[in-house]
Amino acid sequence: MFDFLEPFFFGLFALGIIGAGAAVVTLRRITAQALLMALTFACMAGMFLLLGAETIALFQVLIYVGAITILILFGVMFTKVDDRGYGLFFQQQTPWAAAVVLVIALPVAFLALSFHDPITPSAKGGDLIPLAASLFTDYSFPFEVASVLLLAALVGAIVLVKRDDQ
Amino acid sequence: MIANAWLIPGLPLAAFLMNVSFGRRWLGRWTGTIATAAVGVSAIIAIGIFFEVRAGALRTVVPLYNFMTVGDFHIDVAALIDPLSTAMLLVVTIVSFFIHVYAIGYMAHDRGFWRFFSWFPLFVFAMLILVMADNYLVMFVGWEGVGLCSYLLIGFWFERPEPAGAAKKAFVMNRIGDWGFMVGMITTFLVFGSMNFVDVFDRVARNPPAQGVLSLICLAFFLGATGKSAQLPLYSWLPDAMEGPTPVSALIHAATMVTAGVYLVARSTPLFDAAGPVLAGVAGVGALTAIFAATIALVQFDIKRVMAYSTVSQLGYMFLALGVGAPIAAMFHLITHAFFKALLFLGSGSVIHGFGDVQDMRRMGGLRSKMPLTYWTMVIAGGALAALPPLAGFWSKDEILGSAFKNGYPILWVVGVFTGGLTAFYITRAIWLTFHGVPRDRHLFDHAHESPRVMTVPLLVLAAGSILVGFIGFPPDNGFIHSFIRPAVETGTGSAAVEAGTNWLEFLTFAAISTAVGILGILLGLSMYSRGRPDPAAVSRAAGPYYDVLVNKYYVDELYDRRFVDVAKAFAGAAWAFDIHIIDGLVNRLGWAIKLSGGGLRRAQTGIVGNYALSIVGGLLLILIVYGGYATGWLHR
Amino acid sequence: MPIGPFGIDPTIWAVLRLVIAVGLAVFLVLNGALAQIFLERKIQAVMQDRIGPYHTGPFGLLQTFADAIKLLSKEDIRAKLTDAPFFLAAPAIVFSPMLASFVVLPFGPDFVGANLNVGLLYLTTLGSMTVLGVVIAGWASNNKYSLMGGLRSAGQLISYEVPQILGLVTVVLYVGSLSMVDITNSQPGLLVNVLILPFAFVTYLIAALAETNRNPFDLPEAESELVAGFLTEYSGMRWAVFFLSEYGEVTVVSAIMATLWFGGWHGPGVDAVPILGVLWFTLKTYAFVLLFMWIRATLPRLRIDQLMGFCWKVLIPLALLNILASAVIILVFADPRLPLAVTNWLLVAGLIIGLPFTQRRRLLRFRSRTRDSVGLRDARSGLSP
Amino acid sequence: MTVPLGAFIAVSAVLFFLGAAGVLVRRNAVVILMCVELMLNASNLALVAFSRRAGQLGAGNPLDQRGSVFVVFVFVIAAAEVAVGLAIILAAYRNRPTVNVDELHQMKG
Repeated sequence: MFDFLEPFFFGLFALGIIGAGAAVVTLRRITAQALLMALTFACMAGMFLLLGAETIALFQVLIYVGAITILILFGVMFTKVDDRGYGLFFQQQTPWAAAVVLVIALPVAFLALSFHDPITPSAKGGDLIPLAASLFTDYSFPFEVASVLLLAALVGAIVLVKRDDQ
Repeated sequence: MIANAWLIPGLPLAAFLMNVSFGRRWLGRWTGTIATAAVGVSAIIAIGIFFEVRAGALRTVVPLYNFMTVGDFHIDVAALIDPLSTAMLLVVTIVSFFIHVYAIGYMAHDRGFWRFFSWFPLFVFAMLILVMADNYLVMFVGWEGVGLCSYLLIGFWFERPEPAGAAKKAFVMNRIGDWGFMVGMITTFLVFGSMNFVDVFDRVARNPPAQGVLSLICLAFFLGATGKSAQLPLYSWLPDAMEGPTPVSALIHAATMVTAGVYLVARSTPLFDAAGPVLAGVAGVGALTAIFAATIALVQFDIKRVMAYSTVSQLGYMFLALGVGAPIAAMFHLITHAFFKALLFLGSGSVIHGFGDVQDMRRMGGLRSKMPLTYWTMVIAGGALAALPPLAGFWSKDEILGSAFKNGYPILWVVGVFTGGLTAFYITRAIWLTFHGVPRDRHLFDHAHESPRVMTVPLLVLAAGSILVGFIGFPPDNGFIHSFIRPAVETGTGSAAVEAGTNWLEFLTFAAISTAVGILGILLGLSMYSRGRPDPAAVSRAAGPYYDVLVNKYYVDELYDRRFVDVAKAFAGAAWAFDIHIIDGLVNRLGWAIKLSGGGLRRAQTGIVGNYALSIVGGLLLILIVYGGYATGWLHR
Repeated sequence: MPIGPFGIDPTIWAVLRLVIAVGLAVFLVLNGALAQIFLERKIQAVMQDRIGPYHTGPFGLLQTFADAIKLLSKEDIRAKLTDAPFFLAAPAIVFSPMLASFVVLPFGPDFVGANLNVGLLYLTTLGSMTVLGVVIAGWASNNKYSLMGGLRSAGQLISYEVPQILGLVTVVLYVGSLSMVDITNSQPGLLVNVLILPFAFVTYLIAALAETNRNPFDLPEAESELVAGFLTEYSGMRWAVFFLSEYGEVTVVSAIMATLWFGGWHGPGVDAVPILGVLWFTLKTYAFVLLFMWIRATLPRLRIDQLMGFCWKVLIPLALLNILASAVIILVFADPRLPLAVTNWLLVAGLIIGLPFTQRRRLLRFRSRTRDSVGLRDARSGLSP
Repeated sequence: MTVPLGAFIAVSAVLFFLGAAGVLVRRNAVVILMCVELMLNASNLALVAFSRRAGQLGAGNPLDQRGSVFVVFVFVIAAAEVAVGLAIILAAYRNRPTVNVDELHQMKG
């Protein structure tokens, strides 16, 4: 009797994702854009919940909302962005870009809608155990590589931002 | 023990790696100890292997690893352990060990100590590879290795111009020989489809190829041998090589490396036997070199150069033996020569070391009282060189001469005997000028001193060797060495099948003749330099132009300079012009074209990120189009 | 019909427990906040040898109610140049995750809003979301001090999330589950986790202090230097919401500590009377709340570079070391409890013994850099913790 | 009724191309970074959806979590990318006080 919930939430999240995403692309107030991006991420987490991937959803919130958005806000606050209306707030290439993107996007979306297989949430017990299992057995080497990548990013970021005079 | 024969070259290699990596910073003085210890252990293993071979392990192939595999062409790096290689192993490892010990004392005050003791074990390693190789390619690797080490060590004091030049000279001349070796090697492979000694010799025995081909191969190999063993016409690098430190001269340019050519020919005995006429050439070249070098040695005043020329002439004896088909005698002389010539060099090195690094005998004299140990060991070595019975050189040289006569080369026999006389003369002269008479340089004489024990002990050991080693060839033609090596060089057809059993009568006649000539030479030398009857100066004046020719070493270097070096220089100039005008011209044109096109293309680099991103997305679009085309299938047609 | 706990139909019980949980949450947050404010005042008074509020009500019990009413009835002020939507949104962004995190706290046997099998991850996630609110508040206030507070808190909270999570990871490794209920059930007796994993506890405690902006890590709202940081422009109910969520955060982290390291609702008589579990749980939680107050009354505030340096140079490396050691031990030993305890206690000892040395080196370095007495005075003040 | 797979994929596609358009169109470096994040997220959604589907198909193996694993890696990439990207932006901003990528064209040929 609750099976109307899933499509309902799906619609809600889809609306949030697309609306907020479009706003991020088009808006001019950068803090608003950051916040809306956070909203997009949150709705994306909802999508993951719908797909029965609650661990992924929580990671999504933890990393994107909790960390990446903050970092971006950091960037926003450090780089004082003056919304002075440059003559072209968009690139000159906007029409081209729009055309190309549309030409790609429409067929892809059309193609995507042609998958009719239903999504049924995964088995009981959630995706934590399976995820951990496959992450630490089959994908342990990529896992290590990812850790190395993170370390490199850490060091690189520090080196880039570090001022030389101190 | 044979199973881990790979340890023999392995240990010196390890020592080399260790010293060259950590020598400069940390090891310092320890490098000498490390290298010496490594070589010593190798020597012990070699002795163990010797006993096993003597117990009857006539031909063992110890595979190390697969060096290269091209199609069905395999080069396995394997150690071929047979009497021949075992004998060489013993000589190389033992003599090297003592020279290492000696060098610790000799190089003690040198800044490049660690460098020296990095190259030294490296040389030993290369030499052992050369000796233990079971095919020509690996042998060639060792061959080049020893060449390289010889270059490095001759030019050890590269700050001074002479050693650098001598090193270059040695290297270039060796290159000529190496070219010969390569030609021989490649031809061998083309003819026999293998480079493995065993296979090649089997094929030769079963169905020998055309005489001409064999002669070509043998000539090529002999060219290589002349290069490495300083025979005519490629000998002139060896005297210059004396610019290097004395232990280097002793080890590389007297005892081991220069015998590599002898070893190569002895190793290829079946080939050379099959190619008859070449052997005669080998013998001729050997005899010629022997007398040629001996005559030059008569008039040299640099003590080390005398030794160098005597080395050349002794090597000539060995080739003479090989040529007359007595490889066993050649190996025998190789072994004995390794001992007493190393001793001579170390002795002269000890003199130089104790006499303030002066090499000119005209400034020496009367040193006997100052350095008795050196003196007596030198006397022993000189006796061995002059083939006085019962010292080592006596047995081996007489065997060479005897087999030369018996195998039908009486002229060469005469030459050899005469050369023996010359040898006796110049060694007497050298020892007398050095140790007897009145000191001609008071100042240096007063500061002269006997060398430290670390240097004299090797002298004593080698002196004992020079006395005793000869008896491995006793009784003549039937001694231990013969029965030991014969299986390795036995080919049935070849003249190496010298008849076993001693013919005392003819032996004694030959021995008497050559010894008489030798003693004559000695007496002449004594009378000339002790009594001054006839006075050397007078003799030289009387000899006039001949004396000059000898002093100037037959003007060979000048000849080479004019004949070859200038030609090479001219050719190099032409090549340089070609490089400058044609090749560089082309390159410049190319660069110019690229510059032009780049200038056009750089318009695309707008520096605006968006454009780059757009181009990326455009690429995605293209991919999608192609993919869709294949998916829908209208791109197939 | 099937019988669930307390003889109630499971479907109804499923709904009921949610209601109970939310009720408890709201109860804890609101009354808890009031109680905490009262306690804080009183305890600080005692520690500072004062009396504290005593006029309104017995022992001044009603003082906080009076303050709450005052706050509620205050005029809602918003400065002109503030960024309206964010200014208004910030308190909600801070408050709602805190409230949501009460859903998975195991108040007692079967007194759990939702027993997620990723409960701990859920709590961490919600904890990380409050940062957003603080930063937004700091930015939207359009005020130098607020912005500084926001940035500070952003840096501080993001940095201290790392040791916080690392501290949890050790426990998760040991227990083998992310579900709060499983973790509680894993320590029924007296052998609670803190005896086995004290260092993880210390790590988490320090990190939690920083996460909840409590002393000595309360830089984002440092009254003396930043005029209360991101709270500067807030007043009235919004300010109250911020403080509610702060106290709520404190309660949440205290509850997490009580659950993970001190056996949650386990205690005498729980098996007989399950409802007792709630009591035990609340007692343990409030023990930590009191601990926080004690720390606040005791320790002065750190400097920002000391804060960051301590997190990145001391806390995180040690926590990583701890995780590595624990993982290896758990992998190797069939019964890892004793070796785990040994290594953890050793680490704790190392931390306690090592800190003074590092501080001394700092002092010496500083002396060598600055000769004048001013530098030395700064050095001493820099040495305060 | 349940939501078909296609719907998720369509949403992810739309978000992806929204992000792409943003990257192409905007001139503020920080905004471009945000749009890149959006694109990464869209790919996440597609990955999770397909992995869920594969989990159904994958021989009835509910442990089949490939897509999700890759999502984890995408998280890692995203975090690293944002950190380094912002660091670069700040470094550039320190030299020339602008985050407008069109004004940062010193390297143009």
